Amino acid sequence: MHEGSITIRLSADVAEIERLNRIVRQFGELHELPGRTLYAVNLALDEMVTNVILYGFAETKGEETKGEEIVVRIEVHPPELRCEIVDGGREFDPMQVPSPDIQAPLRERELGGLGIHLMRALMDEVTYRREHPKNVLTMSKRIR
Amino acid sequence: MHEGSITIRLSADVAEIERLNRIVRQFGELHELPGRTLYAVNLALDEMVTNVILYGFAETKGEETKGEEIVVRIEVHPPELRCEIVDGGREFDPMQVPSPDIQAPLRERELGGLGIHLMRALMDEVTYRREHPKNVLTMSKRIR
Amino acid sequence: MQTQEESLGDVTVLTITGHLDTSSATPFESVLMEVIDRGERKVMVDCGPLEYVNSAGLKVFLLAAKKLETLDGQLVLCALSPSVLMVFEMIGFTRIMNIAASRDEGLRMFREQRAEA
Amino acid sequence: MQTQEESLGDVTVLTITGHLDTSSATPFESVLMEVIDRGERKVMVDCGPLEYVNSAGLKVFLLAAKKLETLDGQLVLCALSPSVLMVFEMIGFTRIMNIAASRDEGLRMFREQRAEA
Ligand SMILES: Nc1ncnc2c1ncn2[C@@H]1O[C@H](COP(=O)(O)OP(=O)(O)O)[C@@H](O)[C@H]1O
Ligand SMILES: Nc1ncnc2c1ncn2[C@@H]1O[C@H](COP(=O)(O)OP(=O)(O)O)[C@@H](O)[C@H]1O
Repeated sequence: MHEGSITIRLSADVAEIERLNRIVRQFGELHELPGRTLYAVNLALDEMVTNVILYGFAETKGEETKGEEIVVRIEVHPPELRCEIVDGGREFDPMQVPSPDIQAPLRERELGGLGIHLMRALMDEVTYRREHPKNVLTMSKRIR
Repeated sequence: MHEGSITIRLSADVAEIERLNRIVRQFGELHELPGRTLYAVNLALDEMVTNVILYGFAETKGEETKGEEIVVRIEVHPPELRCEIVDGGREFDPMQVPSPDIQAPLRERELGGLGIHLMRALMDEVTYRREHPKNVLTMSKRIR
Repeated sequence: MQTQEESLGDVTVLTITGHLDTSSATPFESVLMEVIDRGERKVMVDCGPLEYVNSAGLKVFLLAAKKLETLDGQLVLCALSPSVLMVFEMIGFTRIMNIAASRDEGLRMFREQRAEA
Repeated sequence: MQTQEESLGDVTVLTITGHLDTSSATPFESVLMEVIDRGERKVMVDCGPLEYVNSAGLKVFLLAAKKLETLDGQLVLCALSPSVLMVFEMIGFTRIMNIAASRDEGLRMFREQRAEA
């Protein structure tokens, strides 16, 4: 495994999600992350960035949001991996969202609400803070 | 292009050079470095790490040198790229080595002495310092 | 994401390969719904070559399982990789879906249901 | 690193592909020396698919150019990529070696020499 970091700048466009996922996987291969750790960081970032793109700019959707930027940073610092997502979307703390009822029987299971739950289950530590006009979400996970 | 860094730990073994080159190229692709910049950093690191492996431990060659480690760090920090090589080989400042005569006609050209000259030509700024039992070589280059 | 369809007796097997994510969830949903709409009731998805699934993909599995249940059919998933299985566990899908280690085990799940009926 | 040999009249063309580095310099030197030792005197190396060369590889080109000069032969290099050409310039090889933009230009370099003789 190799220590290191990457900063990825994305625009608030659904087409950027595939680019993010590709870069995250390439990063994981380069740094020789264990498969499970790579899967977890890939999925957590995919879910959270997708949410920012789909919901974070929803109210202000229009031409002026085209320039909105989402900054994703990943840092391999054994024994830990850290990620950070900074976005200028509306204030939103995913840690305040209640978990879906994962005990419900099939016919009662709801389709939504899986993304944030997955991110929280995949990561060891998650913190949200509001910084001026930005949301800052930091996630960390023990590499194994 | 994506900001970021990687730290690569190598043992003083010629087989490690191919691994270094592969990682440097993968890093350049991931971070979307321009082709010429990637070529330059790849070549400069290849030459300097090869020298450390071939000459740095020459006098102490033996079983106890097996554990010798060379640490290479690359950092993309636009508009600049920075590299650092830290090794525990004998004290050696490549900036003190005179340039080969690159004006000599074919029959008078000597075969050696190209590596350090190339590194100096490829990089914009190079500094060497001795730190305790380590050589620290830092190189930087404007990305273009 | 790519899918391939086969018939094993009255079981329709869809093998899914690659990454099931936000952009491929819709095409995958179309494939699965087409199979159900044409009347297939025993549907198995072979997830052996499935490398990645996110919540958009998970929703498609849930949707298909729900739909088949209301039609007295059954969805079986088989050969999930350890990482994909971990995700299914995290959201409780291993409790509400038929998940088999292999194709053979998956086929037995359909047979067992028939025996009960 | 891989090489492929062809004959174009009395010119032997070696096309070199991939990375010419510390580990591949020795095999490449063997290939070039074998060509010279068997009596070829007009040798062209097509560097079109050469992606990378370091000082160990550059030494092999210098060695072959020197050897052919003493034997009244000639080494021509053609189709160097911009990065490889940059390296040749940095060490003054563009002044002491025959470097052509293309195969055709390289073949003309041999013909011109013949005309002079
Ligand atoms: N960045 C965000 N900005 C605003 N609202 C959000 C954001 N992320 C998530 N949400 C809200 O939280 C809900 C739950 O998100 P999630 O768990 O990812 O599931 P889903 O997207 O399937 O609904 C979303 O439906 C949305 O209403
Ligand atoms: N890390 C090092 N430790 C000790 N001596 C070195 C080191 N690097 C280079 N040298 C010396 O400097 C000389 C020039 O190196 P270089 O320019 O790379 O060309 P070459 O390796 O072809 O001789 C070497 O031959 C060697 O004697």
